[in-house]
Amino acid sequence: MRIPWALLTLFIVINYGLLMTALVQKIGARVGRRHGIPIWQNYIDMIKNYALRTSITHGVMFYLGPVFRLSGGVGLLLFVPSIYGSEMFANFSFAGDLILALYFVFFGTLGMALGAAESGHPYSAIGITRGLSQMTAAELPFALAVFAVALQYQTLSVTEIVAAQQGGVLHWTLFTNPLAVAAAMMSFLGSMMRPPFDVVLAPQEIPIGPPTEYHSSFLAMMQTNRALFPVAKIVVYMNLFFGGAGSWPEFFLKVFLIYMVSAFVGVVFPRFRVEQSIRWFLIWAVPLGILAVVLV
Amino acid sequence: MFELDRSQYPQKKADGTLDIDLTSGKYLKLWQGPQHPGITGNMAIELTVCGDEVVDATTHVGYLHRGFEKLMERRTFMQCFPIVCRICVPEPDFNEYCYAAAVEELAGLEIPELAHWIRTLILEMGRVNSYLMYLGGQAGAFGQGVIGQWTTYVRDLMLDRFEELTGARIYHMFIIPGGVRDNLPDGFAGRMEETLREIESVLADVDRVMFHNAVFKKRAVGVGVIDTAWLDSYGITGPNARAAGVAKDVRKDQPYLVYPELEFEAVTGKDSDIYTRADVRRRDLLLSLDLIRQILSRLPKTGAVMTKLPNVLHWKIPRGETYVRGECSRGEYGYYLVTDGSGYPRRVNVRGPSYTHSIALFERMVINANISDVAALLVSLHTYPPEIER
Amino acid sequence: MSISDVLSPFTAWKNLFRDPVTIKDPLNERPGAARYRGFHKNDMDKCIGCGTCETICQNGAIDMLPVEGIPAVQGDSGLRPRIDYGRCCWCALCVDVCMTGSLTMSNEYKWVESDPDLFRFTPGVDKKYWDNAELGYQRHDEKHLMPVAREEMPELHPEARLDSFVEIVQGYNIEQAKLEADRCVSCGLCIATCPAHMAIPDYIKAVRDGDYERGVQLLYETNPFSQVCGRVCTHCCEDSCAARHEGDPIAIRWLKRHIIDQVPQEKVIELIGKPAAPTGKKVAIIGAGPAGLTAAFDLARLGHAVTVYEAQAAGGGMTRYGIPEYRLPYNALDRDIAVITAMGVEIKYNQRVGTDITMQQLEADYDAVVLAIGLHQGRSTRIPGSDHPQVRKAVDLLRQITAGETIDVPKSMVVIGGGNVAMDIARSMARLQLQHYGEIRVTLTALEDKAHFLADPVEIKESLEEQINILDSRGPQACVIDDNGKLLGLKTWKVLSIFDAERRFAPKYDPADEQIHEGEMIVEAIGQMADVSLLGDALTEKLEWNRGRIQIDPNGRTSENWLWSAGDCVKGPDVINAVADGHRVATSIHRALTPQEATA
Amino acid sequence: MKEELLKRIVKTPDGQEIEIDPLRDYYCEAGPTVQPPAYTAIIEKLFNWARSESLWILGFGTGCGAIEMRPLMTPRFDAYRYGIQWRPTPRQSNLFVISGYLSVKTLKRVIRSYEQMQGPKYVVGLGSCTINGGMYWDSYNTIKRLDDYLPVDVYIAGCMPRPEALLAGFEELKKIIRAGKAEGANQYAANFDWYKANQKSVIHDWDMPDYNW
Amino acid sequence: MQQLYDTLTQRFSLGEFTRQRADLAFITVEAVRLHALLRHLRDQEGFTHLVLLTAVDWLEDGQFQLTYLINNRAKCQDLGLRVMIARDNASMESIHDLWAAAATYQRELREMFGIDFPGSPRLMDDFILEGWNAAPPYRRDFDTLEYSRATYRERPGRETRDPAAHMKQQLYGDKGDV
Repeated sequence: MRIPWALLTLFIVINYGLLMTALVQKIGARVGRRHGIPIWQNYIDMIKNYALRTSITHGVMFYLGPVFRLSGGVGLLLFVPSIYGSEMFANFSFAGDLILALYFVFFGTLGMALGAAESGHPYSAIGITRGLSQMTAAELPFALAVFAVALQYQTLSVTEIVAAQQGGVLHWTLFTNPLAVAAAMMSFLGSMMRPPFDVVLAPQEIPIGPPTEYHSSFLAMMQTNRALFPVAKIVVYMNLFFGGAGSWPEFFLKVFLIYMVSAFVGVVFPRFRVEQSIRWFLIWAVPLGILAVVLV
Repeated sequence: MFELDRSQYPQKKADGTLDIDLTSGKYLKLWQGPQHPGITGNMAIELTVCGDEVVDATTHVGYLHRGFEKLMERRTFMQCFPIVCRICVPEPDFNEYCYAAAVEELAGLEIPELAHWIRTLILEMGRVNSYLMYLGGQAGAFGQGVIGQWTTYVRDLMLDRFEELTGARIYHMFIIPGGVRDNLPDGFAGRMEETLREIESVLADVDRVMFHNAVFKKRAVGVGVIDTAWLDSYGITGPNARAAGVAKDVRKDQPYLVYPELEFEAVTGKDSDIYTRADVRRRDLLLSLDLIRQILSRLPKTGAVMTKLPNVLHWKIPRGETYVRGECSRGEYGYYLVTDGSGYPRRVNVRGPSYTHSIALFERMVINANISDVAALLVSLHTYPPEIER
Repeated sequence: MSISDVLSPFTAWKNLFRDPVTIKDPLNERPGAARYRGFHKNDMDKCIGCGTCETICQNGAIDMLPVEGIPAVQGDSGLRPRIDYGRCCWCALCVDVCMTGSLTMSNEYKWVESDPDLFRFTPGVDKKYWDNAELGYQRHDEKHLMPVAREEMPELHPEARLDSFVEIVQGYNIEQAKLEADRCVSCGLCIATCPAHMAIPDYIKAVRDGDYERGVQLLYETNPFSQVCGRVCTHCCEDSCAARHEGDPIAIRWLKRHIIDQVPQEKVIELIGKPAAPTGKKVAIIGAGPAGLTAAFDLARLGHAVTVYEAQAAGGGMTRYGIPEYRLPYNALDRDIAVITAMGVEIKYNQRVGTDITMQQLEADYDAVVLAIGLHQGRSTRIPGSDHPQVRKAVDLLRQITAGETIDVPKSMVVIGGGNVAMDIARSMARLQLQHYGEIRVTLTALEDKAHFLADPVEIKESLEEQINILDSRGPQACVIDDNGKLLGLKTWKVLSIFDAERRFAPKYDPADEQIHEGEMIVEAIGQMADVSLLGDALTEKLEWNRGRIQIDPNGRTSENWLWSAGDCVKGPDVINAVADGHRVATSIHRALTPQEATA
Repeated sequence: MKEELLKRIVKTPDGQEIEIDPLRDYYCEAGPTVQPPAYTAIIEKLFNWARSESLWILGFGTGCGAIEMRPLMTPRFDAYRYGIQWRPTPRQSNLFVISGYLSVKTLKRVIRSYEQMQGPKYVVGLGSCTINGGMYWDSYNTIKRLDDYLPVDVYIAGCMPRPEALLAGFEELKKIIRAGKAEGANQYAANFDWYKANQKSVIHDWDMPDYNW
Repeated sequence: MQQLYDTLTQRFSLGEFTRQRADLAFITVEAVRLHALLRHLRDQEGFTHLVLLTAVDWLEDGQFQLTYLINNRAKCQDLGLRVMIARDNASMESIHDLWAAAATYQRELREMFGIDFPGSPRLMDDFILEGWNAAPPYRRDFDTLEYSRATYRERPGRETRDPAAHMKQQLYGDKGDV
């Protein structure tokens, strides 16, 4: 019975992701003093991309890149609980799912690396090297924060971590372990592909990184992932640091707010060069993470 | 460990080719452009990179070549007037001014006082446009799109002023040999003042969001330094020179039009990096706003805007040659005009500042830069490809 | 770098709470500015199809094409500009240069098509949605890309000229001529209007270039009477000049005179070159006026032997005996005639055909005969008293003045007529009066009101300067003669209308408004006719006639195949028409005399 | 042709000799094929609607008109709200805006970019220059008729057309797409030889394979 | 400027001097003396800024005029040096060693006029044109309209009439011979 429910979760999350990313784009457009895309634009773009009549492939790995990427997102979503306390939307959460989640966060990028490298385009290759190195640096504080949280709650099960945070706002990890949350949120900025950490996809500096060669249904698949993956990642963050969500409205609200953090920073800053962002993670985020681990 | 290391500068052989083994696998050839968002306009850079570092760069231009200098040789002096502005798209007015001034000088025409003022006004308005475009581009090259949104918006407001004054948005075709096409429309000064205020308020925002921005500073300070020793060798003029502390400004050095009557000082900086160049341009932009105010408050209200022309259908100009220059937003803009007594120019040579900036200078300064900075470096030189190849 | 550098960028978020500045409906909410250079409009009523827009267009975007319903008439080529928006750059030079101000621009700017061939259109003819747009780029009246005012012609002041027959118009100097020639836009509307189709833009260009020798060659291609036409041509070319719409027409006549003035006569003869080898054919021409001499010139150049019979003592016909010397000095005329005789034309003066030699003789002696006798007989008003000896015909008087005969100059006189001849006689007599009596008392009455005078405006202006009393809308009723038979003056009524509803000549008068103009002499200058008595009865009988004139075919040939007729006597008075006629008959005769070429 | 594009024999480090044909190795040489609408009418209609409402412009400013693209995408005109956006790579774009004149040198890149775009793809010609040469009608370096070299769906008059005119052009293009008439890619495939012959007749330095996606 | 010319003539043999404006003059110089003169002007006289380098084709005289325009910012003076070189196998000494930017100008001149500057860097690379195989386009004997007509197809269907001829034909087309 879990499978249909998990698929329903997936369906809800994808649609929510599509609408929410459009909404956040609109909010960002407001800062630029304009209206921005229609809220349903993501759907149209996806249909359009699936509807393209031609597509070319650079081999199996090229094909699999977006598949990996998407399965990274799907996997991440499906192995952590979406709604706390709901049997239906607990997905395939299990005792060690935190480790799996950590793995899935990285999985998509790796898949992408393989696929994009297959395209043979130098921009892809440059984007990949940048992406992997920045990703590694950004994952470090997140991993440290996760350790800190795992140590704090003495469990590797996301469900249990959420359970431990119930009973009021002040029970959230945000307040019980602010250092870990700070480190994790820095990492979060780094992994959302928004300025100042989007040099991987920087159109001006190297267009446009890994997806350079992707198009039509490949791209549509990546768009699906782009709607799904941030939400999935935010679900992890929400569960670990912000007390999880008890219902869908709470879920939507929290995901939106956490997502807005990256937009809030991203809209107003330019981007770091890759070595600058790595340095930034090493100087600011990693010590915080270590401190969090040490202090727990 | 990430500091730039200029000792890696690769040596070149006598024939100009690199003295490195490109097949060694250590190097990668990379094309930026002509189809590339990090390129202003339509040009290309062929980069040889080693890791993230550029070891050699070749600019490829000519994608916008229309052969203006040749086309003008088969157009009469008046027929050249509509086509010169196309030489530089974002700031076309300098072409019109320099061409008109050169023709007037060789034909011995005196233009009315009011036309001088309106010409100066147009040139300053064009400068504002060009700088606004630059600011958006410079921030955009670092991935800060919002600045471009704001500046392009106020640039649109300025284009509205252009439209009501000249009758066109981009190619104004207004500074005609013999004067300007028309006087200011009614209530122009008031609407201009509103526009100037809007620009100023946006510039204040730009100042806060772009110039007082930790990440922007991180990217721009100390990057892309132009050595003062290069100034003469590479023919650097305009804000690029002023950011290096040399107050090169034709408006001051060899004043033309009504600049002698306006009060201003050339804007300079001293660090000569991307940040300083951007800052010099921002301050120059503010100066232009001030100059526009000065002009509007002082220009004569009535008077002729055009001198009496001979029949332009068969207008002949005696043999001669001259060079007329002006300070455009990117540096010295000049027209070298040779006439031979016929109804057609013998030769027109357009000296755009981008010509030297984006080829010789850029190729020199991009060496050892990070690939991520290449676009920003090019933008920071503020070059417009169409004026390179014409 | 400080903490404020991290925080201050966030101020950008304040825009979240401001309304976007986006234009809601840019497709409909944004008209172009009042001066916007949008799509073209063309006022069909004003456009004359001169093609100056085509000339200035550096993009080759404009074609001149005929448009249905717009015929070519004098001063309007009937062509209209068709613009290729695959070329146009909206520089508006065509608008600036437009000679009539018909071409303008709207402030509309949206035109999207899938078919690129649709972007060619004729503004004003092809209906477009912006045709009624009010705003858009328009040229200011004062802003022209060329001078619009005519270079002033140096003339004698009325005081200086009034007591003599010295030529009034001094002629341009080289600089003035260049400036005047510079104004020409070379549209060529004048060429077809000119009866002789002179290459006007080309010889004006020769003036611009200072290449007078080429100018002379161009003149002589179409007109051997450059001196004459350079002074007294009716210049219909100037009436169709494109420049006249927003300024003065080019002084084409004066420029022609300028060219011929610059080149000495021997040089002119040399430039024209030698005539063709003799053909052995002989042509007789009756009348050494412009038509006859032009035909003679052409035929002589083609190698035919030409003899001209002239009843008067000097050549030039009406140009000599009808036009006063202050307008056309005799030596100028002599120069033209000298060039013609230099081509081998023989002129027999004082040989009146009909008395000294008969038509039959000419028919027998020559291969062809041209009748170019002009209009030397004045018409009469036939009002009561018009048979009084002091009621004279203008042509007769003028002929007498030219011939140097003494005439009895009246102390006061009245001229009837509003044409150039009336002005000529009035002004000539005024000069004589001044010479004889020291004062001028000439009254000129005309049926027409001042706006519709047949005379050149400049003639009227000069007449007024010369103290001629011009009275318009006066219909002559009778010559007032006292009991002693002495002429007292002319009685006129006010004219109410000249033509009836069907445009027939039927003047209506107001008898209440009667005036008597004092005059010892009355001169009738209301038109001339040909004296065809020389033909003899037999020939007159044989020829076909058309309303009092000899019937001719388009080439000037009469119903008798040896006889051609040309000039005023068949076409009415006009020098340049006479010249054109002369060419026409010459061509026709040449073809008739060399039939093998005609079929070739 | 450039030296690096010529066929050559390369000796590998282990002594093997292999032949390299860069044109064949770097590009795919298979020509384009006509891709008719593949689905039932109603689905094709939906797809056409989606295609029309999601116009991704290739960010290649080929000529002067590119300068009016920036106002188009910024607050004043905000084309994003019409489903229009810029893409930095031809792979992801389906609308090519030829912003004015094309020099021969650029034409070559334009063809390459166009061929890399995935069908259905559309071309909009901006301004006089794309229609009949515009003001560069006598230039030795610019083409005159864009439709000789690429199938063009919509032309916009002007020099240069204002952003509003551009928007009007895009609206027109949307109509054409929705009507199922924007088959430029198929037209290109169907008349491939003709287009190639035209392209080759002006691009003297033809060092590309015939089709280079 | 006259003063400068006078001091220069003491050291170099110079040709015609044209004073165009108070701050702009042109001097004709022999090709062989140019390099030394430029170096002198740059190092001694303060003309440190190479404004432009371009050529004028005097086809009738069989010569190219090379114009080196240099600027003395301190004194606000511009000096144009005219060098006349033969049009056939045109070649000129390179000045890229004096101003690095000159190499670009020389590349353009090589491509657009066919003037050779031996030793100038990357001289033979394509600069603006690509695959060009006609005469150098800036030469006067290259007719751009003709080339364009022959190379690029025009949209058919254009025709035009001369107003004068059209009127003659319309008004007098079948009447008379003249």
